[in-house]
Amino acid sequence: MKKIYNDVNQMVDEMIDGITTAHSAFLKRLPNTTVITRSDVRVQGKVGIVSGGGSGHEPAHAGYVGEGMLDAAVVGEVFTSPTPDQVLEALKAVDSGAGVLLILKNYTGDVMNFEMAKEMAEMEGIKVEQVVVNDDVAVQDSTFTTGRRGIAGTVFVHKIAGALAETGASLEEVKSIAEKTINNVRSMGVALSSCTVPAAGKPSFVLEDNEMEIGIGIHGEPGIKRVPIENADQITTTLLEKILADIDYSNSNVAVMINGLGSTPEMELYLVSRKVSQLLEEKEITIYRTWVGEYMTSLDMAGFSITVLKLDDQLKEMLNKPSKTIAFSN
Amino acid sequence: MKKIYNDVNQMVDEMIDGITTAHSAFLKRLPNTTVITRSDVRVQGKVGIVSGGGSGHEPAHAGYVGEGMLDAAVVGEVFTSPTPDQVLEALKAVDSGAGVLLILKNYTGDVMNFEMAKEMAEMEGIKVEQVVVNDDVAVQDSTFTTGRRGIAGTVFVHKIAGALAETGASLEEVKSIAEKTINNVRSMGVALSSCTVPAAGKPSFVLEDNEMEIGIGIHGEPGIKRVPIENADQITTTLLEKILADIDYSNSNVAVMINGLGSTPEMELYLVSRKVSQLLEEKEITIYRTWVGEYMTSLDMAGFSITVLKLDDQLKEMLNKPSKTIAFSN
Amino acid sequence: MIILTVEKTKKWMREIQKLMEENKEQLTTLDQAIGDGDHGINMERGFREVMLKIEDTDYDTVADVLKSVAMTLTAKVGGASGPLYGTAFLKMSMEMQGKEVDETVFKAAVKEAVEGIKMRGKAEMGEKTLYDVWNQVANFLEEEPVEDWGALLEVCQATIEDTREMQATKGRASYLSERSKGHVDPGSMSSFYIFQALMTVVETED
Amino acid sequence: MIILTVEKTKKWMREIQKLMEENKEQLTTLDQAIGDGDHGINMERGFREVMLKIEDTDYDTVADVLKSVAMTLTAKVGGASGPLYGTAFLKMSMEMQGKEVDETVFKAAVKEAVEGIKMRGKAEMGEKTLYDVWNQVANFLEEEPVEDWGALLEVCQATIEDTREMQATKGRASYLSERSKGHVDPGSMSSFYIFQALMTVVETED
Ligand SMILES: Nc1ncnc2c1ncn2[C@@H]1O[C@H](COP(=O)(O)OP(=O)(O)O)[C@@H](O)[C@H]1O
Ligand SMILES: Nc1ncnc2c1ncn2[C@@H]1O[C@H](COP(=O)(O)OP(=O)(O)O)[C@@H](O)[C@H]1O
Ligand SMILES: [Mg+2]
Ligand SMILES: [Mg+2]
Ligand SMILES: [Mg+2]
Ligand SMILES: [Mg+2]
Repeated sequence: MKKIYNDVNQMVDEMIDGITTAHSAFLKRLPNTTVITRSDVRVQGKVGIVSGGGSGHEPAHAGYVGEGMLDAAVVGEVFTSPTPDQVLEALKAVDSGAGVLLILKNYTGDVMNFEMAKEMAEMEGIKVEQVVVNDDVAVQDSTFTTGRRGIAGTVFVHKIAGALAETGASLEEVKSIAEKTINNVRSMGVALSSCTVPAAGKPSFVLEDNEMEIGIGIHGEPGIKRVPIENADQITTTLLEKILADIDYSNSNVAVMINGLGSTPEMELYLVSRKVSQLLEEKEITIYRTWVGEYMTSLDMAGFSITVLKLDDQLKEMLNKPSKTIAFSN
Repeated sequence: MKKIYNDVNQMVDEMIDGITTAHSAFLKRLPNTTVITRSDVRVQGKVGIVSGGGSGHEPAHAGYVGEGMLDAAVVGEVFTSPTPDQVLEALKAVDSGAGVLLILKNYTGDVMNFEMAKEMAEMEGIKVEQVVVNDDVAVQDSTFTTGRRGIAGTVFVHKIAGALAETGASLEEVKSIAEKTINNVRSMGVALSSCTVPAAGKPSFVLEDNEMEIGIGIHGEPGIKRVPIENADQITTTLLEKILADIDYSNSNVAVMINGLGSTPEMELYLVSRKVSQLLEEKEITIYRTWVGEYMTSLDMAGFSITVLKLDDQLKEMLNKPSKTIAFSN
Repeated sequence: MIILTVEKTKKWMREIQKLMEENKEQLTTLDQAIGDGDHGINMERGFREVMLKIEDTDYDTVADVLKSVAMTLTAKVGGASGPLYGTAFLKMSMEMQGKEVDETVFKAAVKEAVEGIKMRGKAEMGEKTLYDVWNQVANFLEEEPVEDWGALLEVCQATIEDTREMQATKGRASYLSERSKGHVDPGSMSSFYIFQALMTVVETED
Repeated sequence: MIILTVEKTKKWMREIQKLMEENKEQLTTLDQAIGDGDHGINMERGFREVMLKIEDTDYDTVADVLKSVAMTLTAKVGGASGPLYGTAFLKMSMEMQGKEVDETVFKAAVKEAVEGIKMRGKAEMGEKTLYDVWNQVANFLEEEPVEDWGALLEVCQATIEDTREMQATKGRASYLSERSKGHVDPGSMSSFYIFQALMTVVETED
């Protein structure tokens, strides 16, 4: 896969400049950092919300910075958690005294780097809470292992926590709604082709023409199993059944996200969305709202993930609040 | 390139169902047609706006249907203009008596099919005007040939005409602002890889690992020339210079769109955006607003296009008006 | 001599369908070289739909069959070829209205079809489009009796070959300017199959 | 016997940098098999930055050098390996504070590093991570004098080999469950290079 870049070691830095220049109306880069914040950062009295992670998942996470969602995104190298000093800069920039919620995805690297930053920030007197998203049902949940990883469901956590924070809620309230969202969101993905990390220069794995990788994450790590490729309805059914088996969705209202991993055309994503609607209707689960598009990608990987979030009235209200960001506007 | 589908001949039909089901809050499908309209279609007193074309360009065109933009999109087979009867259905559905503006891209197929529909609609007493977008500077402009084709600049025409129509302007006024937009918008693209039409099952063309295709359209048709691949800044400079040479942008304010063709990661698009900003600043052309993302794709093609629209106060005002669509929200 | 009857016209369409199906990939490959790679797909879909429509319908006249063909192609093909072939068959149908299709009527009908394509596509001879083939067929028929179908097909083939070195100025291939040279025009090739099918039909005894 | 001086420590880092650069692709390939394919890139970047930082800086003590190393790795690597190696070198530095680095101090420092990795990564022996290698090195040093560096490297290599058939329960490879078996752990391999570089340095005369 050919890439468009100048110097592979400067790609992330130039991307950050590109993002903050293109959207200077509401985003800015903290000088000499890899932190992107709202241009009106440090909103008085508001709990700050910071997320981030390796790059290569665009529009995540900078695409969710803005009114009603994140206050800052900390950008790491491709597929590599950002370092504690950068996260610390973000925490310092957004805290207006009301404290900051860190939203991270459950990867060892992210957890360690963000926790180090949290400790440093607390030493500087900033109140920091953190929540860890782990929505990927492809991975076995267990306290003896790293546990599940966080994937596209994270976007709902950003939206909902961000919306509540905007109302002036306390750090505890914002943390609690983020945790409620995490407890009620499940996802699973499939890859039809690998991604290529620019600095690696070769695909992370190789799939034959008739193969797909079920239970893929968002870092080009291998999935759960490799199987012959099936049709859209079959793949969708496989993923959705695994999601629905994980928590009790019966009679509930849900938000659905069909997330493209990078190079799967929207046309194909909508075939998936169509089947998800049919299956949920059969099971008498009511779709409250659906998002279809690229929200949490894996560079140029072909494939998609399905996310289903079980809603209550509070979550519905927050999902529908206004947000002004690059990739999630209400 | 592997594809996610059920029956290749049903892909477009299932996609339309997928789109209108996922976004039933504001979109619907006209029964037994390939027409997607606003769910509140036939807005009283408002000039209707209809666009469309072959599919494979998603989010175009259904992604631009909604308040403040299109009233209907007519969907054809992959890369194939929709047929006149379908366009006619759209015209009939949206006309509230104020007339309808047809926005089409300059392809022989689109022009012939839409013109046939226009004739039929006029026989049924509907006032129809049409504008033809031809923003691609890669193609030589000439009255003896088909002329230039329409690519991503079309999205700005949708936005601006749609915004003015929403204010209750007359068909003549809406047509005239659409034409002004067309006269002031230029684009050019590059491909790093071909797309694969699902029913064809093989790539439309083959590029070697070190090659790119300059002046690509959005249908997998070959571009203007095949050259060794260059770095992000160089490619961007080549395309932008061709655009800037075509009309006089000096001292003007512009809107910029960096449009991904399908499988190019956003990270790479932002490197392009960064360089465009630098080059325009050097030339003292002021960027009023920038859009970066996938707006007019070519299935799973890798590559991008740059669009530059020269603005006056009226165009600025219309660009900033609210719009509620899948892919272009203000 | 009667050239087309209702039955023969249906058979003509059946033969076209067969040829389009068999040559779907070839037409698509030709269109990939200088177009968007859907011409075979479009033709196969169009004539499949035509057969679905006409196979079990009763028609009184050849004109009625061809009108059905024209409407179906127009409504099911799209792209550039849909309106062009739709117009061609519609014009033929109009010319045949109320007449038996003998040599004179047939020739007049083809001439009308050619005018229709020209009007619809704003095409001229030598622009590397299917108009080239239809125009040469009409010219041939103006001079020759309709008996020598082999010669007519040779005219088609020579015209297709002529399109190879042309620079396209109409249709999608025109975007390529110079680079459109070196490939034959896909629409000219599908037009050839239309006349080849016709030959098979008129040369077989009922 | 003095094991590390300021100069030797710098040389150690230089050797690590060389090995990480040379083996960048190997480490990345290992990480592609059961992780996300960036471990070589991370290590190469990290130690390149370390050298940029320490090469031309004057340090009074080994502890100072290693503190710089730790801060740089923590700030420039990210991912899982950044905090882990950052912590390892920071703990070593803390243990060496105000001391000459002889055998006893060195052994105590490695032990501290191992504790640091364990604390930071919540790792246990046998979870298929770089902790395995560090832990085995510490165990070896507890029994043996530091002279036999060849034997120490053999311990590393055996441990790397042991990770091959393990099922990962920590780090990114744990997402693969069963499928993580059959590949050695990339972090264990980069840890090997760290000790290999150390051997080169301590075995050369100044
Ligand atoms: N203006 C025109 N006049 C006559 N024939 C044309 C014209 N434009 C295109 N064609 C014919 O249509 C063919 C392409 O048809 P097709 O691929 O089905 O449609 P599209 O170009 O819309 O994809 C060309 O090969 C050419 O023969
Ligand atoms: N919890 C942990 N404890 C100890 N080592 C770990 C842990 N998690 C991961 N590692 C080590 O880190 C290595 C991966 O590092 P690297 O690829 O740079 O980071 P990432 O996994 O974030 O991409 C693994 O091979 C493993 O040895
Ligand atoms: Mg990583
Ligand atoms: Mg076409
Ligand atoms: Mg075509
Ligand atoms: Mg890794």
